[in-house]
Amino acid sequence: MVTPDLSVSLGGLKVKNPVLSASGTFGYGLEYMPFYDISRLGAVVVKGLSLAPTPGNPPGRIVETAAGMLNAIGLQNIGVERFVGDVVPRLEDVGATFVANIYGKTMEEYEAVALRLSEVPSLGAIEVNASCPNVREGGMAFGATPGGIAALTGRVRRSTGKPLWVKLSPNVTDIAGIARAAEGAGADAVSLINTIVGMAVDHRTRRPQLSNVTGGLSGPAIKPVALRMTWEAAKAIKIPVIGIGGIQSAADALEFLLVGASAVQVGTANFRNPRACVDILEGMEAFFREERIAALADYRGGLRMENSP
Amino acid sequence: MVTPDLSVSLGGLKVKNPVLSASGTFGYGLEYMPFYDISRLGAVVVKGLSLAPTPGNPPGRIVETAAGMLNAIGLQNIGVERFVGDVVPRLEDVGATFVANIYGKTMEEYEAVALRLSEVPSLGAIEVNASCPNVREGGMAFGATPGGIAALTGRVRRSTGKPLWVKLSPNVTDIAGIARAAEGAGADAVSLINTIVGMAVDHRTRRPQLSNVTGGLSGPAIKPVALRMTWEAAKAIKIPVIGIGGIQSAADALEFLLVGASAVQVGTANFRNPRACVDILEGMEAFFREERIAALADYRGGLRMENSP
Amino acid sequence: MTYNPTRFVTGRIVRNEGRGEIFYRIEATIPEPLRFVPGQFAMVSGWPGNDPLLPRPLAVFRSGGTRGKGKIEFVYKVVGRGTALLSGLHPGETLSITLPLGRGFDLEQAGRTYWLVGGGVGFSSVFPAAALLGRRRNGFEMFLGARTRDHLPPKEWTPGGKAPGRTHFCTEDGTAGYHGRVTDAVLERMRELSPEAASRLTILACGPKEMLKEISTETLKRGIPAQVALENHMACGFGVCWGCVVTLWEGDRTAYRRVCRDGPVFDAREVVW
Amino acid sequence: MTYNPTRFVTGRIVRNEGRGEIFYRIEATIPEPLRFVPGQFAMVSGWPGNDPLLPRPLAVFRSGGTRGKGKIEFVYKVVGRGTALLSGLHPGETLSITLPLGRGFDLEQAGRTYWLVGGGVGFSSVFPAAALLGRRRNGFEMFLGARTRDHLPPKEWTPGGKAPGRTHFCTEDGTAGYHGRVTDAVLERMRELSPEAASRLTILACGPKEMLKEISTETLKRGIPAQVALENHMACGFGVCWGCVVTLWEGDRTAYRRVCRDGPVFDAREVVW
Ligand SMILES: Cc1cc2nc3c(=O)[nH]c(=O)nc-3n(C[C@H](O)[C@H](O)[C@H](O)COP(=O)(O)OP(=O)(O)OC[C@H]3O[C@@H](n4cnc5c(N)ncnc54)[C@H](O)[C@@H]3O)c2cc1C
Ligand SMILES: Cc1cc2nc3c(=O)[nH]c(=O)nc-3n(C[C@H](O)[C@H](O)[C@H](O)COP(=O)(O)OP(=O)(O)OC[C@H]3O[C@@H](n4cnc5c(N)ncnc54)[C@H](O)[C@@H]3O)c2cc1C
Ligand SMILES: Cc1cc2nc3c(=O)[nH]c(=O)nc-3n(C[C@H](O)[C@H](O)[C@H](O)COP(=O)(O)O)c2cc1C
Ligand SMILES: Cc1cc2nc3c(=O)[nH]c(=O)nc-3n(C[C@H](O)[C@H](O)[C@H](O)COP(=O)(O)O)c2cc1C
Ligand code: FES
Ligand code: FES
Repeated sequence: MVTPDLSVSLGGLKVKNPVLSASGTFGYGLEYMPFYDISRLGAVVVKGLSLAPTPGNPPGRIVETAAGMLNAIGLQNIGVERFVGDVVPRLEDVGATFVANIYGKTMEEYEAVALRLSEVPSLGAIEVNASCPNVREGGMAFGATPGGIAALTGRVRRSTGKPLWVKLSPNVTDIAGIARAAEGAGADAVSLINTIVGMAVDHRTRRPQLSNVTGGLSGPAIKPVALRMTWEAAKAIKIPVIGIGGIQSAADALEFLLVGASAVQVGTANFRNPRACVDILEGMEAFFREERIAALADYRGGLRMENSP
Repeated sequence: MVTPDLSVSLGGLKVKNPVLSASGTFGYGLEYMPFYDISRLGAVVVKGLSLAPTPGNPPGRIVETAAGMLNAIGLQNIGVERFVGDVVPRLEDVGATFVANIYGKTMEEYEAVALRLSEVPSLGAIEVNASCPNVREGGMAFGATPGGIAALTGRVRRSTGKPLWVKLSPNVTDIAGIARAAEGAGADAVSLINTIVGMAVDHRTRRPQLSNVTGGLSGPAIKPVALRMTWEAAKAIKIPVIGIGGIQSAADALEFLLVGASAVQVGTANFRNPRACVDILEGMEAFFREERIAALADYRGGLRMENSP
Repeated sequence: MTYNPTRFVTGRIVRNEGRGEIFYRIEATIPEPLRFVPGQFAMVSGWPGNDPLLPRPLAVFRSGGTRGKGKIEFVYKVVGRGTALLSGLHPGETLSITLPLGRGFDLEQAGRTYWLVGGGVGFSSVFPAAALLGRRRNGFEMFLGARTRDHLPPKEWTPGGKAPGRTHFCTEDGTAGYHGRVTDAVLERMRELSPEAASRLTILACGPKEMLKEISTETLKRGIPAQVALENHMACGFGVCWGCVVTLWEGDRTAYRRVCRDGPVFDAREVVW
Repeated sequence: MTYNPTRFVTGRIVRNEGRGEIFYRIEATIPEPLRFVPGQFAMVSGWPGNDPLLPRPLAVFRSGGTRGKGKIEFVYKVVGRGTALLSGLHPGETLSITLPLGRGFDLEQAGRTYWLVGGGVGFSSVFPAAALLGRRRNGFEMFLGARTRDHLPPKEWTPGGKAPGRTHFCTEDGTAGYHGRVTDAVLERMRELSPEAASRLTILACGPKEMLKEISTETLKRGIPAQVALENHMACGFGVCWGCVVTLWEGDRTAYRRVCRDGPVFDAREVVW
């Protein structure tokens, strides 16, 4: 049988398949080369970049929870200059399609990072983290209201010609409204969800388990919420939606595509299984073959609502 | 050693210990009598009651998810009249402290149910479900904004002299603001969280797994989110906060007390372990004894924030 | 119908073995002997961690023991994660069990002949009924259906007793017994009955939904009473979550009723298919 | 330092046994033999389900095997849910293992005498170093500390080799060997050394944080180089999540560095305690 066509356009970035890595769980991509050739992925989304290198939060950064984990890394990263100077050439060498996830303390900083990255011809897209719950300045303020999202998106939009993805926070009452605001302000795609704000304490020591007190919940625990929000966003907007949250298997990824996502990002799953992304990709290909689905487009958004379930 | 004093006042209802059952997971309470004497609990919160009996949603009501479950029961219940006539006398017989969880399609219906229940002298409190995600009229519209919560709370407040608890939805951007609105409008306590809206689909049949398409996520998966929201609400208001969400063990319950809850409700845990509530109560007593804590008040809200973790 | 009140107990696994091609039998000791009605079930868990979260419903297959020490058996088929985990448990490990649950088969009607129909792993609720009827020397016949010979319950599990009813094995591929679906075997056998014999007949069935539906339709046509054991996804198993409802006729209206408490055995006439 | 590149492999459990009072040793076959540096570790999981979600870091205790067939061993102590689940796995079941990971001990310095200090289960990274030094006939002494005799590693695990260094057992309660904390034993023994001998000394340590801190302070005072193996909660183990950082000195400033990739073994002078 012919190989199914898994390619899809993600707001101006055409990728060969819809399996992407999620920012912050994939380092700068190269760390995964011992496990497989990362150029096989639709795209590699790298760790969130800021203008200057950022030290991140003090230790006490991760806690395991039921079928999930909380993190409060605080966006430790090498800064956009070193990324462009040291990392980009190596990503080019391995032939990976890559996307930069960015954040700033202020709108100006977002803008500056986007400007600098726009000079990198090989960069596939810019993903604006409008939603990091772990740093006061991680865009959470911008991400929580349609007005904030529109302002931030518009600002970055004007500073770059790269495909612009806006990554949305799940910590909101109305995800559809937020997605519409991003679309209206010029986003080429939205990605969701980022982590859900959570907390863990030790009942004996009576202390928070994270230095930052709260952190972001990720992993299988949040999948049902992520799937619902992906569905709501996909119904609300016309630009592509990239689904994220608790995806561990090809079946999980297919669920997101079914409710309307154009692609998915795989995050926490990479920690337990460093080959998670390719395993998912291969599983997806096998499923399409088995079900004789010729192209992603024939499956995507195909949720059947008549007399469910 | 003396028995620790676990009693606490929950907005006018004094309970002998802070372990309560969560609405919708405990039937009308009596179903648990084969397992233990439910009068041992701080209080039994019964299944959500509406004015008339309600059939609920069609089958396809529950799905298991990672460390959690989705439900879309649709508030099937016997209606307030049969509750007062058939159930209340039996709850009185067993000597249980009990609380009625109520909901309505309209503000008027909430009011009517509250009025009817106010005539029941043995009823300990009324808990207003301002947050059921599974019926359009389950208060979700009221629960999503401070204005909505204030209006609903004020309305029910004027119709009853019973202690009034308002149960909050986690599907909001700013839980502290919602909690303040409930407090401002006359709630005697708030309880949180209700379930988080989620979704599950079958990637093969391409159908939703719930007849209602979306459902409410509960269980250990949501505990970190519930704990964070409980903490935020407790910091924001002066009336008691009742913590709910993913509590399975005494340690879990103590965490909620530590971040400021005055009591907890145990929900989904009752399904796997019908004795969950008493197991938690006994574990809590043992912990207080071990740590030589004389009274709940000496532990509650005692989170240590200095150089965490 | 007298049976022990529902309890939540810890079982210690004595045996957990695969038998034949696809079935497992697990045996555990429990604090006290249990009396149950065939068709009643238990909610069983025991794997560590919260994933999967919920216990699994399994029909009580056998119980025994003497004062102060009970024994309980279940048979199951591995179909997903919960049953796979169950099959990985070892002797000495523990199970959490709530039992007995639900309304079992009504076997107390005087002067009836029972036909017991089990499809797939449905034999797990039908064998206990057969065992009871055998002990009582109450006439019965049993029909067991499966896709192939390998999907039939191992012969040694078939209950004996003083009056073991006649057992008809049926396979869809003809590798054992009657060649065809178990419902066809039942219908063929029914045609052999005198009207008088047919009027004494009660059918009990457990198996795939399609099978139960067909049994219900066919018995309804012929005015033969039938009791069917339904399945549904369950969270609690004892009637508090309202998650396991099916649609039933109540007079000329329909209502959602709980499989775990109002069933799992229902009068076939009540069920809205 | 040559070692095999990091791989994600499936291991099949050959043995998983409790030894002594509190330790377990698990042995698994892996697709190929592994070369590792003592102090390197693996991320190990294998229990079913998503709870616990994350793999657990365990020091590589031993590796072996011939072409086309590797063997790997870990020793561990049950302290929580993950290690409890590990201890419940049976031969024939599988493990998911990413290995080898991190920077191990630097044992390549010419003309040094090594003292290896292991506190509690810390012997798991110290024994492989002892085994390597023993094979090389490189002089070493080993100090093993525990609360009581029952908390010391079983004698039969102590590596032999051609030149097994002298081993000092220490217990806090005096039930075996030196009566006192392992750090006190190390300090006492140090006092016996000539300045010349002390100048050739390098200390490698793995154990509880308090122990490592004390070793660091005392060696720093005396100008003796020390390498300490740190622990921290980990999500990935291979440097991508930035969850496992500790604070290190870099010149006169501090920075957050990853235990899993920049360590777990650090120069004692770098660590901000
Ligand atoms: C009253 C009753 C008695 C039963 N008796 C037996 C028995 O004796 N032997 C036996 O092998 N099986 C029996 N079943 C079916 C058994 O409960 C399911 O096969 C089992 O729950 C599947 O779990 P899983 O995790 O392996 O499958 P998965 O498909 O992974 O389970 C996913 C979810 O679906 C639910 N589920 C899937 N199939 C069923 C089903 N048929 N019924 C209920 N829930 C289901 C699970 O509980 C779980 O929540 C019975 C079911 C009921 C309702
Ligand atoms: C590089 C390295 C090598 C190690 N080698 C060994 C070894 O050879 N033998 C051995 O017995 N132990 C070793 N440990 C410690 C071992 O990883 C922990 O005991 C184990 O993770 C505890 O898991 P748990 O689920 O049983 O405990 P829980 O306390 O239930 O775990 C809860 C969480 O805390 C984490 N955690 C708890 N304690 C530690 C710890 N000390 N280090 C890292 N994470 C922790 C767990 O990974 C988990 O995320 C090593 C740790 C590191 C970092
Ligand atoms: C350790 C960690 C670090 C993360 N860092 C970032 C980040 O820098 N930028 C960002 O947009 N999202 C970040 N995320 C969020 C993930 O990209 C993803 O949205 C989220 O984890 C949900 O997906 P998952 O459940 O598959 O992990 C991080 C997540 C984790 C677990
Ligand atoms: C099956 C089910 C039914 C529920 N029904 C109600 C209800 O009628 N009214 C209500 O306020 N909350 C209801 N809830 C929400 C619970 O009371 C509780 O807020 C939620 O499940 C989180 O707690 P848990 O994780 O301990 O279950 C229901 C939850 C479940 C699982
Ligand atoms: S399973 Fe909970 S009511 Fe039936
Ligand atoms: S554990 Fe992920 S970076 Fe160290």
